[in-house]
Amino acid sequence: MMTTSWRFAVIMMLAFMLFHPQTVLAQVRAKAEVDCQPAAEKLQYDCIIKLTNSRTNEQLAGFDLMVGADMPSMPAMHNVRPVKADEDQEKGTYKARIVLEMYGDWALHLDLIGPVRDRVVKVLRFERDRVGEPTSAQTPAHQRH
Amino acid sequence: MDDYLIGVLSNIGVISFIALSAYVLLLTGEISFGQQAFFAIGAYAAGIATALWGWPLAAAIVWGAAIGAGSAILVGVPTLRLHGLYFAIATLAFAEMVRILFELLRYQVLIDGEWVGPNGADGFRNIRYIFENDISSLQFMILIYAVLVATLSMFLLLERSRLGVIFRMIGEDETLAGLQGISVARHKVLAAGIGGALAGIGGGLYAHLTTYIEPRSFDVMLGVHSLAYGLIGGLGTAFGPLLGVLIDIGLLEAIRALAGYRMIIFGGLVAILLIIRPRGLLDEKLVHKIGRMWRLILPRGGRVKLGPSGEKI
Amino acid sequence: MGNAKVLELHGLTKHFGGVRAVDGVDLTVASGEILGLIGPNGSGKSTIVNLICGLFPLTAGRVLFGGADISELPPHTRVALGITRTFQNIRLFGQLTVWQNLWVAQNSGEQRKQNFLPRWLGGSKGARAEIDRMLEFFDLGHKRDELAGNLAFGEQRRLEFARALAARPALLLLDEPAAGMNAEEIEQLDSRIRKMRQNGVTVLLIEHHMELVMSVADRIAVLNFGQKIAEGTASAVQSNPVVRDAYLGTTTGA
Amino acid sequence: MDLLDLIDTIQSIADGVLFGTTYALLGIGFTLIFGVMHKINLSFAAASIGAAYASLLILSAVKAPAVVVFLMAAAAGGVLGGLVYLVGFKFIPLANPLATLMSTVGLLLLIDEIIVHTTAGVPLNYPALFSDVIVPIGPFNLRGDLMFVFVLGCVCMTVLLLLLYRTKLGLATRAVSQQPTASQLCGIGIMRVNILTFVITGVVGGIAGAMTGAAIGMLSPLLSLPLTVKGLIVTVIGGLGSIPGAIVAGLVVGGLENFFQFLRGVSERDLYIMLLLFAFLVFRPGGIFTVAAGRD
Repeated sequence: MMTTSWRFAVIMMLAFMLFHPQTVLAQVRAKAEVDCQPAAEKLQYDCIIKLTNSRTNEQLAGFDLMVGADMPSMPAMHNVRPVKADEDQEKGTYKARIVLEMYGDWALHLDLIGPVRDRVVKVLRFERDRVGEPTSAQTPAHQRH
Repeated sequence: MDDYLIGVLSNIGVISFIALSAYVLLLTGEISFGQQAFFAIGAYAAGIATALWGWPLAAAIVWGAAIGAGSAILVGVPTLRLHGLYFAIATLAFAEMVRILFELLRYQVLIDGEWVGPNGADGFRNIRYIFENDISSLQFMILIYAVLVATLSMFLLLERSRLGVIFRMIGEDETLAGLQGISVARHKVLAAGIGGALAGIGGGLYAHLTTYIEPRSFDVMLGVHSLAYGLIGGLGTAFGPLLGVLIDIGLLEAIRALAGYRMIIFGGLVAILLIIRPRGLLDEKLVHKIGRMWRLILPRGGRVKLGPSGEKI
Repeated sequence: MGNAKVLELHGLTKHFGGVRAVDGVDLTVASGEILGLIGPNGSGKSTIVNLICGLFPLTAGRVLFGGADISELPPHTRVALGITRTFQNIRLFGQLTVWQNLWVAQNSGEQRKQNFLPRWLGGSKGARAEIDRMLEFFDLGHKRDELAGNLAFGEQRRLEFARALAARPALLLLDEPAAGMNAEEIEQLDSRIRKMRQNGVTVLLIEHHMELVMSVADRIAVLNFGQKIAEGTASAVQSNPVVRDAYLGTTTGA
Repeated sequence: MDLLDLIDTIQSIADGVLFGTTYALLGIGFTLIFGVMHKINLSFAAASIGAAYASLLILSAVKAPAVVVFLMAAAAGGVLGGLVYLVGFKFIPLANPLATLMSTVGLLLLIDEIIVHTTAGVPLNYPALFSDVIVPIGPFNLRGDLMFVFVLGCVCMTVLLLLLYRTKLGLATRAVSQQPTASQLCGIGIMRVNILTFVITGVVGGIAGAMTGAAIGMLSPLLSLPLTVKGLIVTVIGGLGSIPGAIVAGLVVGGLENFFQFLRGVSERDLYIMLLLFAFLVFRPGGIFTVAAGRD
């Protein structure tokens, strides 16, 4: 009895995997340059985002862009409210003010939600008075000379 | 539904898996500081499957779960001979090894003119399945919860089954369980395997949720949190760890003012709860009480009639 | 099996560091017999029980069960073969219900062969009926859904007894079952042990309570300092001067 | 491998061994508490780093020479050790061996978070002593700051060993670790011995934290997890409860760590150390000096 139900389950699973519809949309692949500066308030940052199409290198204007953030060191545990980025005068440039929960490395989620959906992830280190490259995952126990 | 809410709920759903995975081992009385390793293994395996090999999501998640379970069993066989403290440290060592290995793992393939795949400490970007298949974040959240509900109902069944009772027996008194004819070693390895599979499922979903994973996400902190969820929420039922996740992510999210102090609150909460309720909020006694009240309201039919007494016992 | 030997101990020896807890004990228990094992405190009785059920590895000697050497087997396999036990200080799974305590103890070789699904999901009809009979026999029917940790002392003793029978043992090791019991409870215990024997269970009884041992045991073996100093019927043991020496007037002790 | 490589290898091992005294001190801290209570205090390394931070804080308030910072770290460590006992052990049911494991993890998080909050997560410079001194011995150069750390570590260990084996307090500590009930009957207050042990280990930890800061030249809350892991490794490899084991294992782990870093680079270094720990746990859980194998 067990063997039949097992076999049935395995066959169903395989069938599902093989015949599951998989549509790959030909679409825009975005690339982003992000430049953030500390704003007046603590833990607030003004970010300027330049979006380009990674294939054609043309600026991507007129997109709906949401900026969210997650902390790689504590995955899925910080929920920063995503903010809508406003399009700037310059073509393909967007501005957003993000509010973080603590200093440290954050993975910014740049979500294109329309007309095409995509996500670009940028990891940056946010400090009290500057934003820079993320720290390396390594913490050297002591520096060599 | 608002993007923010979808994000929070998706995160809660994903983290629930690793909380459940730590909970299985807690049932057998073992503390593992290493469940994040299987979460990572699941995340990388599933991410590689969809992004590099073009597998469908369902297959990738099952694959991630299988790899997670397999590696958990492989590690469980030598380490589960150790007890308590030694086991906890061994899992910690294993998880750190896995994390460092992922920092060294480079496996990239040129897809559509872009290099995709794990790139050492820089992480694994562009796990773009949900975008390529036009799955909205709401749909993905529903998917996460569908898997979670399915897993949870399996789990609740397991808890009522002989296997669940055996896990609890082993957790309470390992020697005594052996003297009831139960192979403690085999059942512990089984529990480790179930835990590995659960963490693998969660990892696979997490990889596709964020589209970006990196090794340092899977450090000891994540493992400590997943353990604490069970200890806060309670070890009486599988709803316990879920309650723990809800308290940590959900409640703190609701009280935004506390966000900056979350770890302080969290650490304090663990310490206090261990004093006043050593087996968590929903511990066995409370669950038993609730179960009894439930049965008073809804009497269960079909009890086996008592056989004529005085027969052979 | 008639008068076949259920259990044979050959030169059973266990040293803890320099302490010779059990030192070359030979003992046989025949099928259907109730063998009493007595001796002053620290004479190695409990160690013998622990060695028979496989909790410690032997220093030397062999344990044969039904003629087969089981000295190297782990405890859980010995249960499947038909050896179960109770404890001097009660050990129950306090966070499981009474019913669950009995359910998961059904681990004899036969019981393992039930169909997978019914066995793992709530017990087959036969298995559940067996538990219910057991609860009835030990007067625990009304407590079946109670957590074992919430039971009164006497009920816990009875539950432990029931659990030891749940795996349909051929040999039951009772480690001071009467400890902490009053006269009435001891009388019940006496009759339950006898009834079990009628049902074909062989019993190795370790007890301090001499009245119980003298009344229920077919034969009695006496231990002192890890060695067997006497063996025989109740009256023969009682009149043995070596035994009297060992006990030195503590024959009614507890 | 030519001669230069060999010299470089030996040089890096020597540097590692010198720094290894920090690990040895951390290992001693874990082991002492394990010896008395048969529990692991996972917040120990975090408290050590916390003590080093506290000493910086005191130093910034009171102008004092840099050497004093070590004394302050030791004092702060002692206070923190006592606090850890009160919060993480005193009221926790000790019968459940895993409860204190979690409560000390909670404390670890707490201490880390307090550091992050007070410093905004920015690493702080720590006064390094003798960092400009380099002692050439043959083809090798011994770094002054590491030498200082090494000497300080050795002094600390010697004092500790004398304290444990030559004083009445040490006797009481060892009595409690071996026979808690009997020693209580002999009039030794377990509570008092426990608190004292925590304070002493706290002092050791504070010095270890300050030594880490001095050797690296900076302090960061990111240090506490790796140091916890290293301390555990040293404790397990040395044999839980064995002080000589912790010392030997600390030096060995320090040397091996730098050896692997030299051979395979910083990213792979810890992999081999973890592998070593894992191998020890699986094949020889009692460690180098088996004291209490399989306990707990």
